[in-house]
Formats: sequence, C-alpha cells, structure tokens
Amino acid sequence: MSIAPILNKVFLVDLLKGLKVTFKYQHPKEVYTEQYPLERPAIAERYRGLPRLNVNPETGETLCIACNLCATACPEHLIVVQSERNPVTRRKEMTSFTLDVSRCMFCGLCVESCSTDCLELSQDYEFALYSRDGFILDRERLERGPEPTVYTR
Amino acid sequence: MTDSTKSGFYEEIGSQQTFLDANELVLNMGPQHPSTHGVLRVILRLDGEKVLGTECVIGYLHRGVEKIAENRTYTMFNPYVDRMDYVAAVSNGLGYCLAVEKLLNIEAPPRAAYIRVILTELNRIASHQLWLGTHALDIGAMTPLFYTFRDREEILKIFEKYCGARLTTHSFRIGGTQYETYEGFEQDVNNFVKFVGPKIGEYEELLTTNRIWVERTRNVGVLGGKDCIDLGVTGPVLRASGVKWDLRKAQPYSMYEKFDFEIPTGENGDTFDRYIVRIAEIRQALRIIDQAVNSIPAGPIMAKVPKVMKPPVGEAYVSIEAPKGELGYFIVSDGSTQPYRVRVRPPSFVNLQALDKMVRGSLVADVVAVIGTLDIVLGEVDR
Amino acid sequence: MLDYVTGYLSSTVTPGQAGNWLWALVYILIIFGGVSGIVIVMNWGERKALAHMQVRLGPMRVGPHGLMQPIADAIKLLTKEDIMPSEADKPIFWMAPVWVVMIAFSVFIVVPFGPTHAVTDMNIGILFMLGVSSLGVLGIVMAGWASNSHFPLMGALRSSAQMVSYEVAMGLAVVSAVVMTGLRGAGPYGVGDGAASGTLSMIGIVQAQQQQHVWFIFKFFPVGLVAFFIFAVAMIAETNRAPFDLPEAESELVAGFHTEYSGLRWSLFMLGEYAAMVAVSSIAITLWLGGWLRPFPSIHGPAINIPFFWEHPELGVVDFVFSFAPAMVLFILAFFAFFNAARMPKHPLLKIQTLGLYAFGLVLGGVGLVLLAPPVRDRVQDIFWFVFKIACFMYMYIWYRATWPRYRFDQLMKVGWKFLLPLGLAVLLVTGFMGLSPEILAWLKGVR
Amino acid sequence: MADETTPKDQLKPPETKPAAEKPAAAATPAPPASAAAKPAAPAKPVAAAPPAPPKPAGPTPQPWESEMVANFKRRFGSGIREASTYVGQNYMVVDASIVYQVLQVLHDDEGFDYCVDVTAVHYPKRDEQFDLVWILYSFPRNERIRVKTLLKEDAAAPSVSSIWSTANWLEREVFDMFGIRFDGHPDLKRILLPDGWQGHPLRKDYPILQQDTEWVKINLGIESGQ
Repeated sequence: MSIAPILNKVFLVDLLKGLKVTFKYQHPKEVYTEQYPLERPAIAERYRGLPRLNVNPETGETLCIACNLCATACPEHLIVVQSERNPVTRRKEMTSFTLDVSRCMFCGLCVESCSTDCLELSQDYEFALYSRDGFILDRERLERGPEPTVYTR
Repeated sequence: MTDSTKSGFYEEIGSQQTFLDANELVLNMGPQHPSTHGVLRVILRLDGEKVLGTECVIGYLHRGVEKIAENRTYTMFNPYVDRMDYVAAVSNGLGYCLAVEKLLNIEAPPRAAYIRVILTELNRIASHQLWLGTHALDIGAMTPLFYTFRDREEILKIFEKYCGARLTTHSFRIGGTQYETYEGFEQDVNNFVKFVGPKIGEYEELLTTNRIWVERTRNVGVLGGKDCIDLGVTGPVLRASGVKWDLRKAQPYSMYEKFDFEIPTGENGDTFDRYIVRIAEIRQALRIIDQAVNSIPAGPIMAKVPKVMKPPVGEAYVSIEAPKGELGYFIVSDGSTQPYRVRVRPPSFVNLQALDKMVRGSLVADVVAVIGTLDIVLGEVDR
Repeated sequence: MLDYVTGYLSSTVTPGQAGNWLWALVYILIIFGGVSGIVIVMNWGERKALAHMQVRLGPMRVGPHGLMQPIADAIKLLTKEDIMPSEADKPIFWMAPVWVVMIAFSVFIVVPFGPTHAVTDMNIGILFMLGVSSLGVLGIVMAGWASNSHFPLMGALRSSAQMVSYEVAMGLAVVSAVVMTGLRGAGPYGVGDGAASGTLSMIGIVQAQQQQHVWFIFKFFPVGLVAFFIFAVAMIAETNRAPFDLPEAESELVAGFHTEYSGLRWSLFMLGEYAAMVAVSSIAITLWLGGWLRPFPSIHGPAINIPFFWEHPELGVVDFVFSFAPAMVLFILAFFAFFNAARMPKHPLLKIQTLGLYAFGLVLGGVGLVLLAPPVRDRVQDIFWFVFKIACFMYMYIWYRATWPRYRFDQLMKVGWKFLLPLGLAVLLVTGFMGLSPEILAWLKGVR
Repeated sequence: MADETTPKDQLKPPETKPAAEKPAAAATPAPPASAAAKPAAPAKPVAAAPPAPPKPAGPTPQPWESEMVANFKRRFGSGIREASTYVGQNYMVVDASIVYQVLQVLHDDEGFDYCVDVTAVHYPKRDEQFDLVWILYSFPRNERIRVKTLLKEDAAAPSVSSIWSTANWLEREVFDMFGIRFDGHPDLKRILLPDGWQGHPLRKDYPILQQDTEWVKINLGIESGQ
C-alpha cells in the first residue's frame, strides 16, 4: 500500500481535479453556444429540410412529370399529386401537388424516387407556424421554395 | 397523506405493512419525472427511503411500430426504425437493413459495410456520451452533460454532412448505403478521433476518481453474470458483469471481423463497472473508427437490389450489437412487398426488466442511478 | 439631524448596544436591502458562472449579458398564478416560505459587517446565529408536510435529518473557534500581545482575531484550517447546496420540498435559501476569515508580530495600498464591462444592449471613483472586505455545484456522523490542548 | 407564410387521406390483399419446407441435421415436426403439447441459457392461427436457434418465465399484442397498452387505424386519438 492514494484521499485530490476541469472551462473562448438568430448555423449541403419543387430556371415550367412516384414512395402517404393528360402533347401534366409537412419525417425517400430533379429537400429548417393548416403546402408554396426568416425586433 | 389512502390507491397497488407497523409509502416515479429518461413510470414501494419493490409501467410512448411495419413496404419502413432508439438511430437502421438483406440473400458491398461500421461506431460513441451526460446528471453532476453534448455535437455534424440529418439519420438503405461519403469525410472523422480522445480523459477526471461518484456507483445495482443471462440483459450491462460477450465478436456482421478491438469487461457488475465499461467502449469504438476510416476500400456502395423488394417466403432473425445491447429484427416475409411481421427485439425493453432485481433493498437515490445505468431509451422500450 | 448622523458615525458601538432604535431600524432596512441585492446578484452570477463552467453562455437576452435577467425573473415570478394544491394544509403551506425567509433574514441581526456595522452585538451572538439559523429547517418541514405529496415529504424528511446531523459537527467547529478567542495564542504558533478573554459575541470574535493578529483559519495551523473545513462542509449541507442538495435533489425528488410551490412562494424559498447561504458564509467569515478585517490586518503598525511576515519598514503604506482595493475591484469590473461591450457582435439588434453595457461599466467606474475619495475610502473598508469574502464563498458554492455529483442519503449521514463529528471532537480537543500547553508544560516541569 | 389560409380546397385531400388512401395503397399489396393472398401459402414455413417451394428463386429451407436434433427426434418422436435451416438460421417446429419440455431440455441440457426473444406471428386463415416463436442463444455454443410452435386461437401456451426470467415481460408483450395466454405466468397482464384496452393490435384482423374509441373517450376525454 503506497502512501500516494492515502495522501490523495486526505488532500481531496480527486475533488480538486474535478474543480480544475470546471474552472478551466470558464474561459470565454471555450463557450460552445451559438447565439442562434444572430449566428446562423452552418447547414450541410445534404441537409434534409423543407421540401421544394424545382422549376426549370429558364422557362419557369415545373420539372414535375406527375409520375406519382414520390407519393407512392412516401411512408406517411402525405404527398398527393393530381394530374391530367394534356390532349395536345399527350403527356401527363401536374395540376396540383400537396405535401403535408406536419407529418413529414424528412426521410428523403420521395427525393430518391423522383425521376427528375424536381422534388428536393432544401436546407430550410425554420418553419414554425401557429396552426397545422399552414403545414399543408401546395404547389405554389413548394415552388417558391424556402423563405428564410428574417428576425427583427 | 391521509387522503391518498382514501382513494384506494394503496389497496390497488397491494401496499403492505412494514415492520414498524406503518404503511408502505407508494411513490409514483414518473411518467413525468426528471430522471426516468422519458416517460417511464416506476411505482416504488418504499419503507422510508428503502425500496421494497418496484413495478415498471411502460407504454406511454407506444406507437405501434411493429404494426406500422406490416403496412409499409420494406423500403418505406426503414425511416421508422430510426425512431425507436432515437439516440442510436444508425444502429437501428443497420440492424433492419441487415435483416432484410438476409431475407433477400444479398450483401452490402465492402465500401458500404465500412461506411456502415464508421457511422455505427460514431453513433455508439454518441449514444454513450449522451448516456454518460444524463447518467451523471441523475447522480447530481451537472457539468459532464454539457461536455458530452458538446463533443457529441461533432458526431452529429458528421452525420448531417453525410446524410443530411442529425438524429434520425435514415442513412442506410437495404443493400448498402444511399449516400457516398462527402468530400472531407475521412478528414472529419480523423479529426474527431483526435479531438475526442482527450475529452474522454476530462470526463474521467470529473468522475472516475471522484469519491462521491465512486461512492454513489460502487456496489449499487449489482447484477451478477448469471442473473444477467437469466434476465436476458445484454450490452454493456452484461459485459460489466464479467461476461465477455459482444455480438461484433461472437457473430460478426458488416465486416466487423476485420477490425481489431477488445471487449471491455467489468468484474462486479455494479454501476461503477458499467460506467467504466462504457467509457472503455468509447475508446474501443474510436479504435475501430480509426482503422475503418484509414482502410476504407473503393467500390460501389449499393448492391444490386431490385426496385420492388419482394423477399422470398421465409423468416430470419438478425441481431446486432447496438449501444444498448442486442438489437434484433425478426422479419417474416410472405413474398409480398410488405413484411408480414416485423418483430423488434429491443435491448432497452429487456434490460429494463432487470430494474426490479437491481434496486430491491437499496435507496431511492439508487433507483435513479440504476435507471440511468441501464441506459434505456423509452422510444425503444415502448416502440 | 446631520449632527445626529455624524454623531452616530463616530460612535464606537452598534446601534443595538447604544439603544439607538432609529439607527437599528435603518440598519435592518439596509441589511434587508443589501442581502436581497446580494441574492439578486448571486442569482445572475450563479447562472453566468455555472453556464461558463459548462461551456454555455447563460442568460444573454434580457439586458446586456443577461444583466436584467433577475429582474425579469422577479417580475415573472410575482405575476405568476398563485397555485395552492387543493389537498394542501393551507395555513402551513402559506406560512412555510414566509418562515424560511424570516429565519434566514433574522440571522443577519448579529452579523458584523464592520466594527460598528451591525444591528446589534449580542454577547451570545454566535449562539444566537446557530440557534436561529437551525430553525430554518422548520419551514422546510412545514412545506414538505403541508404540500400533501410524497416527493416534498421525502425532501422535508431528508432535510430535517441532514440539518440535525450537521448541526452537531458545525457546532463543534464553532466551539473550537470560540475557544481560540480565549486563548492567549500560546502553543507552538503562539502569537499575540495580550490576554484576550473568550467571547461569544460576533464582534468580539473578530476583535479577538485582530488582537491576536491572526485569522483563526491560520491559528494553530492546521487546527484552525481543519475546523474551518468542517464548518465549510457542514455549511454546504446546512444550506442544502450541492453536493449535499438532497432535499431538493432534482433528479430524485423532482424539486424536493418545494415541488408543489410556484410563483411568489417558490421565489420566497429561493430568497430564503440564498439568504441562508449568505448567512452561514458570514458566520464562517466572522469566525475564521477575520470578518471585516482586510488580509494581513496587522501589518500596519509598529507593534507587529506575525509569524508569517517579517517586519516591514513602510508599514503604513500597506494600509494605504489596501484602502484602494474597493475602488480597484470596481474598476476591474468596469473594465470587464467595457471590454465585453467592445466585443459585442456588431449587430443592429444589439445596439441597445451594447450601450447598456457601456452605461453599466460607467456606473461601476463612477462608484469606484466615489470610493477613491478619502473619507468614503476609510468608511467603506470594512463592509467591502466582508462582502468581498461573501462573494468568494458564493463563487465556491457555484463551483462545487458545477463540479461534483450528489451524495446519497446514507452516505451523507455517514459523512456527517462518522467523519465530521469525530474530526470536530478531535479539533476541539487539540485546540484546547494547544492553547493550554504552556501551562501544562509548566505544570509538568513543576511535577518533575 | 402568406398562403396558409388561401387554398382551403387544398386542405381537403391530405385531410381525408388516412381513410381514403387505404384503397390506393392496396394497389401495392396492403393488409387486406396480403391477407387474401394467404390461402395461397397457408402454412408458410411448414408447407414451404418440402423441396418444391412456391418461389423458384431464393433460398429454401434445408433439413437441419445435427446431433442435437437427432437427440430431440429420438426423445420426442413426431413431436418435433420440423427441423430446418433457412438462410443459415436453424429452427425447429415443435408440437404445442411438448414445447415446454423441449425448451426445458434446451435450457438445461443443451446450454441455451439466454432467451433472446419470445414473439408470435398471426396467420388468421390457418387452422392453428398463431406461430409462437422463441429465439434462443447459447453462450457456450455461440449458436442461435428458433423454436416455433403452432397454436390454435384460444389455446394457451406454456410460460417459460420459470426457465428464463427474461420471458416475463416478453410473454406479457405477446399477450398484449396477440392475446395469447401463457399458463403459469406470474403476472400476465398488458404491458404496452393500457389495462382496459379492447383488442390485440398485432393480430391481422385488427386494422391499422382501429383503436379502442371507448377507452380513448373515457380516459383521454377526446373523440379519437388519431
């Protein structure tokens, strides 16, 4: 039995060691908090946030071909795509597209199933509302894409 | 106190007379309680502060995951498993994917397996860090919680960069992984390994030798190896009782046989040993990550998987070593696109069963310590 | 009137002793306000210091660096709905927080912030303090009982058991300090120039330290230190602070005895708890850390004889230098305020906060300037050192809370009865022996 | 969000979806469809055991030959209905009457000291409606085995909580979810669902949207929990 453990015990070394750690971290440089609305968090490129429907940037037409694959892939069945066949071009055209974000779990299966580049999960994560109705996004809202919140007093 | 006897609550619970000829005190711990880690409700029968018996009431977070699985295709059910053990979502996903792959008789390509190993081990560290923080908080040390969460944040950042989500990652797909590693992934992981090593030393400085911590955890909630096996307890709790058993070694999956690591074990099976084992497991996980990230092979990340998955009729049970213990998936296929039955063998649920045995005869404060040391996640207990 | 004031200021006794009821009342009000102020500052300081130890920022939104947070909290607590459980024992439930606050503040009657800065100086001051402060547990028991709920009841039971156990060790430590006042400072480290008579008076205890030229923490080293250590441990246990915060152990008993309390009543409990912390700290300061005395209190005159310091030719200078300390501390605080204001992120939303912080720094600096003025400088010395010591104690409280886990109930009892109590007895015996040793030696010589 | 009030008509489709989507989902096989498909393969693994499986591709259960199985066959005869290996996993199908003895022997003599899981599968179209499955593991042998037995709807299973304590909660869960009673269980009551709940959710005749509306009304004071 060496003397060191006894001395450690008598002089509370174990307790003082802990105190040293907490004291050290008081340095302002160690602060880890992000002051959220002032400091914007760095969002990863692949972040799965609020869904968006992409449009062709040149013509402004939707890229959606109304194939309904996203609606089929969605585990929560929260996408509803309505389409009708254009008599001229003989192609299906999307007439309405609704997505209930309140039930969405951002798994990304719809995006993976999308055969064009239309449906996408954007990097927008600020989407709080006072009513659940607002979470049901229609085509217009989805095509408008993220609307980053601007904080004012 | 007279009013609660009137309601018949004591009779209902089966309260008995203690030796001092007084009524047992029935304490309802939870479902809203700071340290039952969610919505666990423990009915404690007390004699003063001494615990005479416990009864767990669970199911407050029951979402019927197994029923949902029967109504979703194999692919569609994948995100749901993340919601069971939400602090180790990656492990859940790995187990499910391996189970379905077993049914489909395919195997993920090596690169995918390596990515899976890296992420799963990162997630194991994250899970253990969260456990350490909350467990220390239960025992009264506030600060480790913040240090562990700060370091866990680095893991979550890697997850976010890799698959776009931080907690419920949905990062693996049946047959491999969906995402290729991002640019700088190896660098990030290597940095993390270098960064977190000294930090673990700091947790240890705060706790391991601290006399209060040692007194609070030594010989608290002792569970011997035999009892562990009888109660089906797995994971670090089992290993702390001296049983050297880890599914990653016993029945390797996802190329774990290629990595060199040790199985830390304890001796007494008390709360302190479980703490030591988990800390050692973080170190071993770092070792595995280090090996994996530096030898990650090139190649495809997805096996050839049919677009519409219809596993042949049959059933399979596949289990992995999740941070909490053995996480198993028993999947019955009827040949259709949807599983006929998915049974999840949740480690937390089974481990929680040992609570009664562990706390009988100890004090109220020990109940809190033992609930913490079991490392339960109520999302997984209730599913 | 002015004569009356100046006449008092030049008096050498406390208003209570002088029978000056008006001044006693003024002192009571000042102490009530001052202690409440300390509690408010402590509230902010605890949240900030704790946050920084935990790599957080703490309150940042209400005022610059959250300086207005305690006020916002107070407004919130005062305007909160007053909830009383329907099954509660209403009169007792109502009375418990009032009792706790009342007791916590009545202790301050005898706390000497300076040689004359106390409401009164009782000849049994320390006894009064110990006695009254241990009545605080009654409020906690009342709260626990009246809530008619299991968690509070258990918290109250723990609290009463804990307080009773630690009273004993605390009392022994205090007795050893009281014994020291009566010892001429003989023994191995014997110092001092005169025969001090033993006293229980708070002011008398500090004066004894002044006369013996040693803080009792250093007397008979390490006996005084050990006694202080016992008291410091027992003091944390008495005030239910980490690592002995079992009665309100959040992770076990939700909030312990005040689980059912909210709003104003809860805030009264908090006020009482923090006031009690200040009170026991003042006991410790009075008994061991020289009360209102500045560090090295005896290095100022020619008749110096302290074992740790050699004779110094410019003794008057030390006094002079130390007299600048209050202003310096305020200047340092003002500097920090300016420094942080300059470091504030340049953001239009933070303009008001930045300006506020500059203003705060200016106020601190201004007060510091006032403290530089010679008459104020001399007058404020005693109070400053006392408050400064209290602040150190408060920081210690926070630091312990941030670092250590919580003891279990039986271990707490074990520490109290099996460790602190024997140690306290030993310290008492050793103190007595060391004090008496010259006589004993003489007697032994005579025998031989 | 400016448009949160405008498209009132847009709110309709997702709102009514839970009820309306079922037929849509039935395009890909949904519970009714798969239940209807059941007669095609009524006694799945048992019928699939013969070498001509319904699916041409994929692995088939192979007979499992080992000393242990031979022992069991010798001892229990035709009580061991089947012993096979499927995708590298061994399982035995055992008569309900002898399953307790089989499990006892597995625990005592064969070293299967760890009961991993107890669970059940419901086949409503079958005569013996339930597959009751015990997943066992042996630490000394590092080996897994599944023991299955077939149960009629109102038949009770033997409780193995006296053999492995861990079966206590697992059996309670099976009781909760399937309504299978366990004889000799110390405390057989619901575990995940509340005590007064009607119905056993993991049975196939319990649709996914069903709930005990009466219970919800009484205990939660709301019309529906959905």
